[in-house]
Amino acid sequence: MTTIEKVQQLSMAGALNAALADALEADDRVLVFGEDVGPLGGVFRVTDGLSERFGERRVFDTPLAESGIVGTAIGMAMNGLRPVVEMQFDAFAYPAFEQITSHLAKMRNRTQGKVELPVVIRIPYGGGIGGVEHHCDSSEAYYTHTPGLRVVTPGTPADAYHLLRDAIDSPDPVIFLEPKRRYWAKGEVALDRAGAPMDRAVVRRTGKDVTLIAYGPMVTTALETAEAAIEEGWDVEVVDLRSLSPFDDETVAASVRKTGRAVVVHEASGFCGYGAEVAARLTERCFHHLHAPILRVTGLDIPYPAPKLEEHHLPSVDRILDTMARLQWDDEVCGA
Amino acid sequence: MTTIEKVQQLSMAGALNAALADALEADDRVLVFGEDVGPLGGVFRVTDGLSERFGERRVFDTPLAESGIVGTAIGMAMNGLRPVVEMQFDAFAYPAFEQITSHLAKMRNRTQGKVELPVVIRIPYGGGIGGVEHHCDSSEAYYTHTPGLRVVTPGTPADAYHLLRDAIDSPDPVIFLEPKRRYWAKGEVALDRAGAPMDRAVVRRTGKDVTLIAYGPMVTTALETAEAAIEEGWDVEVVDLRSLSPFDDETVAASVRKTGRAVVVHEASGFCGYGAEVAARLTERCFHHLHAPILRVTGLDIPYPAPKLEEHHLPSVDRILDTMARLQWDDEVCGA
Amino acid sequence: MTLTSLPQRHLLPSETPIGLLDADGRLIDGSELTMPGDDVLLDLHRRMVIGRRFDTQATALTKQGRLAVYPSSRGQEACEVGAVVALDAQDWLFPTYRDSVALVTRGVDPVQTLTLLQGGWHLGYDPYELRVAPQCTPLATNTLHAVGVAHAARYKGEDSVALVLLGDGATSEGDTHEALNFAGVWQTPTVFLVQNNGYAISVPMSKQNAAPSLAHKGIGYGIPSLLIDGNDPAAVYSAVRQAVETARAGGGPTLIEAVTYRIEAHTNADDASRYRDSGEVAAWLGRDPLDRLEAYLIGRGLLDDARREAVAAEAEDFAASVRKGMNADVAVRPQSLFDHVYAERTAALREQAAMLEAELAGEEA
Amino acid sequence: MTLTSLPQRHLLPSETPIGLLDADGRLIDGSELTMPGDDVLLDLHRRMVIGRRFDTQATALTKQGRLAVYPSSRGQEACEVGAVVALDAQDWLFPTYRDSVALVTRGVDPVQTLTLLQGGWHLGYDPYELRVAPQCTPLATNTLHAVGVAHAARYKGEDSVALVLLGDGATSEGDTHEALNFAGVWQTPTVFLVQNNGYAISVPMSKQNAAPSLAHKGIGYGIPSLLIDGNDPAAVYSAVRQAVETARAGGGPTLIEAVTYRIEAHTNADDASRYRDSGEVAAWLGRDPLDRLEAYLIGRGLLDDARREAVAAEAEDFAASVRKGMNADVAVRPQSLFDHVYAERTAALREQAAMLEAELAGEEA
Ligand SMILES: Cc1ncc(C[n+]2csc(CCOP(=O)(O)OP(=O)(O)O)c2C)c(N)n1
Ligand SMILES: Cc1ncc(C[n+]2csc(CCOP(=O)(O)OP(=O)(O)O)c2C)c(N)n1
Ligand SMILES: [Mg+2]
Ligand SMILES: [Mg+2]
Repeated sequence: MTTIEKVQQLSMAGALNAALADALEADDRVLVFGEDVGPLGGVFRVTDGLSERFGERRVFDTPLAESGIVGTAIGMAMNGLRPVVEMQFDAFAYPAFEQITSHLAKMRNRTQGKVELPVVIRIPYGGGIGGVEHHCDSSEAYYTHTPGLRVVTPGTPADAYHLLRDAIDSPDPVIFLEPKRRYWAKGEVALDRAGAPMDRAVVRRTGKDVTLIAYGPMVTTALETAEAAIEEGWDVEVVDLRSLSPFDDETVAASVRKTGRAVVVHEASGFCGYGAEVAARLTERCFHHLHAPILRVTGLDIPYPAPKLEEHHLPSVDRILDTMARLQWDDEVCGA
Repeated sequence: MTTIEKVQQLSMAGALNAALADALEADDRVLVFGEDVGPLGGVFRVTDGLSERFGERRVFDTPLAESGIVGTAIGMAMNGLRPVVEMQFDAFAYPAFEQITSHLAKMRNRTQGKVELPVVIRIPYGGGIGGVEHHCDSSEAYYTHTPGLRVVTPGTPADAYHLLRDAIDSPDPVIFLEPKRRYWAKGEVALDRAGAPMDRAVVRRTGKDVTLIAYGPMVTTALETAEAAIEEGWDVEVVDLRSLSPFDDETVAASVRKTGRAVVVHEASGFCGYGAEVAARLTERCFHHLHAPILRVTGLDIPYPAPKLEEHHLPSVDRILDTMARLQWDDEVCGA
Repeated sequence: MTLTSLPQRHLLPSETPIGLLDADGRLIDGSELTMPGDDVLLDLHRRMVIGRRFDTQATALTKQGRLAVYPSSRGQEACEVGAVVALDAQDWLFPTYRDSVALVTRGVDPVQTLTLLQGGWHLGYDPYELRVAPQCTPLATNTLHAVGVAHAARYKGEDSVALVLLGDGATSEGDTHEALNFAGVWQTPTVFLVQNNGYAISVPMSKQNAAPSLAHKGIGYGIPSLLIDGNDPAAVYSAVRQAVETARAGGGPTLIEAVTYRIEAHTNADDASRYRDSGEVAAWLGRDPLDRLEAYLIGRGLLDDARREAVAAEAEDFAASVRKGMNADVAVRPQSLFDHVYAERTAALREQAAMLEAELAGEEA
Repeated sequence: MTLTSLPQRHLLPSETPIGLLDADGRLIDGSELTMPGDDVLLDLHRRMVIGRRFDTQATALTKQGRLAVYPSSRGQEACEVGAVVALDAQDWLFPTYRDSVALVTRGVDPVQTLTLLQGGWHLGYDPYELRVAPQCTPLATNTLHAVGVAHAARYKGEDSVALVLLGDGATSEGDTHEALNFAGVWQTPTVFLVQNNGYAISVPMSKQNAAPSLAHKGIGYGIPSLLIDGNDPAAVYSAVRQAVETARAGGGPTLIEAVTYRIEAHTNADDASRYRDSGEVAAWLGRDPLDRLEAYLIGRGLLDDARREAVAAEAEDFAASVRKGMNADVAVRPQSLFDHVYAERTAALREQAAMLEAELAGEEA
């Protein structure tokens, strides 16, 4: 249990900052680097004050090259360090795709476990902030489809702290996706190491009629939807996945078997998006408990739109409710 | 209908070569370039003889840089040409990921249709040839999740010819995935422009009990499975998707509604693989026709293994049959 | 053996930036660069005044919430204007997000220029109309597009040249390397103009590159390079013009590094005080590109008060038209989301369009 | 102004490759490079003989189907051996797929070296044992790893240096650029050795790069560079040794281009007659690195028939042990597929492992 002093009201950015600071403090193999993460403190201020506090030897700006950042992080990890690197925005991680896919993800496997790469790649992702093109991608499916990577994403400030500490401690490489539209939302954060393990989903709200599966930026939206659904007479259970890869079948399938209905929500485009996997695997595992097909509420199958149009692209409470309404509430139920 | 001279016995590599030659002949805006595609004729000989026949102005070797190849192809297409470029092996397309994802896929959208990019990226993909690491990836899901790209893959020599001609003629950028283990298999090819449109799936074998959905290298495996299934008493319908993006819901859903059971097969790892989308969307559309959940037979959730172990990774006839056996043939059927 | 006798000499830049006008607007003797004609200098002046006014107007629009964000090029007008004026109509311009002033100098409608930053769509103008590629955000990626466009021009027998703008930070990206290499091997008519404005957001050159200069990269690709004073509009014009003419004549690419300075923060959302001294900014304000051109033109008797006022008035009118255009509400059409993903809407997009249509109808109802 | 007086002079390579021994094994007067001691030369000779024998043995194994594929480094032994002998035990070697001879020279077990090409697993040796990174196939990607390892060494206060091998073709990749840049800015103890063997599969240098030499890239990163005769084992040893010592002493990275030639096709699967003349190969056979070292050593009286025979016999024994090791059947363990994806098997992997287990049990039954 946490001592009272260790519990603080923090924004998600603040919680991430605290996690980095505590990790840097705890282990001098931890280095933090990337574009503008030094004196500026990152464009989202997640690394604010760290280079001043820990010195530019441990927290530093790199030349502007994402493949270079990830590639050198791989080398440093090979040689015993624990790099935590930042990609400035989601789409700017793409130049590092080869290093991530062919090396970071595979090194342990190639070397039969001889070389492990405890690298964390922090990527602010998603939209909803009025960002211009290339600043709002949700790229999780590219990483979750790549065996060897862990992919996690916090939905709350508390999880931001815990998951980032866990990610830094992980012997596996972790793609750490930060929902940038939630950077400024505050919550209570216990600055300790208690809490759910990194690879477990958490039920954020219990309910009996339908399971709403969300992660990252959509956790808040899902909880809002659950409140709004009361009026429709639906008791919604909200599951926050936290770990996108590996997937916590146990927790999520248990919820879906209980409710018999599920909707999965994410910002990324639907086609071959992460929700497809969630729907497919839960259907495999819970088929005879389902009253209706598992439905998805996702971004449209379009490139992320310009600021003035993004509201039409992103899953909203209304769109999720509309989708829930299609879960065949009145049908003759069978197979349950 | 085709004239008799136009029908030839060709390997898939030969059919692709014929398609390139005919496209180069038909339109001098078509250029073919990449690593070793000139005098060598490509490491798989798909461009054999083309630089000699059409000159090194039209068919040429580039410096060794995949982002450079795709990036300059984008520029050439902006300026009115129709580049057909080769990535030497699947994993070696990753350095071009940013150009593909942030530019090739999005240019039409960004420019409200003013700039279109009729670029074809040919990528030999998949395993089964005893290739060492990085030579056997199945990377289709990275591309199919990216709106703005068309992704097609032939399962037969005839389709190789037709789909490549169509891809080159397409006003949209096309990721053209070539199943390298099928390069040498021969078939009858009509060197004309008749046949199914590029974005339609084709039923390769009709059956009434279960729909087996495959593409690229797995089409042959699926047809073999269908033959083997006769012994089990299952009449298997085989659908060859051909176009992975967009997906032909109409053809595939019709088959699944008819059979009430479906298995989707691919070489890529299952987690967040293409099959997840197929299963999820067909379940959404055909839920009440399904006797069992749609199952997937895919590569394991591991990095592509070394040659001596690949047989355990790849979907085999036996593994597909085992999976079909789990389609609840004896259960009380409901919801159909 | 002297440096100039070496076969590689022409590929190396000078040790220090060369120019035509010093910081006080005095003619530099014996420059390797050719002084542009008076008409060109007056044209540069007029466009720089308009460009700067446009830039301050855009910054003001961010304060009023009319623009989501604006990356100012204040202090870089010699590059923004000099380079563009050196192009001919058939040439191509490949700008970055920072180069809005280059766009309006090229003649792109200012309101269309700002569409991206206003948030109505990713691009407001037709790239083919004036041969201006979309302003590029993913750094360095457009260097390759410029090489491709230039290569296609030669393939088609056209004599157009592609000029690509990039920043000091962007030179670190792999794509810059690949583009220079393709251009060198293929001898494409491409001009690379690096605006070295001292910073990549907060990161100074010392953390970005250890070469004697960025222009020293040229020799690694067999590309002749020039290191010039990027706050000297005459020098920028002259260097780019020379490179464009060389390229047009079949002489291949040139790499130009123009040393300049970003007076404002990276964008209006950035706080430059976190990483640099105001003293540094002040020093660079003393090397203002517009002041120096004015000093020279006045000294030469080419610019008098009347002309200055006329130009200022024109710039004010321009700013007013920008304000007017930007104050008009942007009509966004939700259905347009589905129109340009592919040449034709796919079945799935038609479904999604119908869903959105129904939602919007429901909201209205 | 003379070239040598320029501050940038030390960053530029010579105009033509420098060496210590000419093609006939005669000492070159006044070379900038330092001649290694006799013991080193004899060691180089012995290892080159063994290396070459290993290489022919590996090629022979492809014909017997014992290796899936083998990229020969025949003709490049001066680089493969000279560079590795120049390293100390605490240094790191980052090889490519072509550098199997470098591995065995470093002391990696030859059978473990060939595991990758035999198809049993992606890697057969422990990279930490002799500080040899996995042989890298995705071109140029390991240049960055070498910079990272070197940077970490300095961070930890170790004096080890990382040597990375790459080919002429690999220099075109963006990663090479990023690695050189990071190394230059961070001043990491990294030595980049480009084996310019004339081809990237079928693509000759003329289609790859337009620079006076690949070593001319160094100056663009502030990295001193050397252009050397890559068929001169003394020169390769000396240049790499000097670069390693500089790096160890805190003097930062060096870029070395060694001009050599790939005598065999790209791999046994390639047909080089499609893209080059046999005359070209013949000419390079006349510049054989081993012949030239032997000629020199014999001339100096350091190598006599007895020693030659002893070395040849040692090489034969080595080849015999390779044959023996490779003829043993590789035991592959299907369950190992699931062991090294993550530190621990995930639930999904446990399910898949059980499925495979059941399948294999079914087959046996
Ligand atoms: C590939 C990529 N990585 C990161 C960014 C985020 N970013 C935008 S501007 C910028 C700095 C660019 O500096 P420079 O090239 O010097 O151009 P300047 O802004 O100074 O004009 C960064 C890091 C980006 N746009 N693209
Ligand atoms: C990123 C990447 N692209 C393409 C390839 C395929 N490929 C393997 S070796 C090779 C040629 C490499 O030439 P070079 O760098 O000169 O090395 P060499 O083989 O001559 O030793 C190519 C294109 C690859 N391995 N990695
Ligand atoms: Mg800059
Ligand atoms: Mg080579």
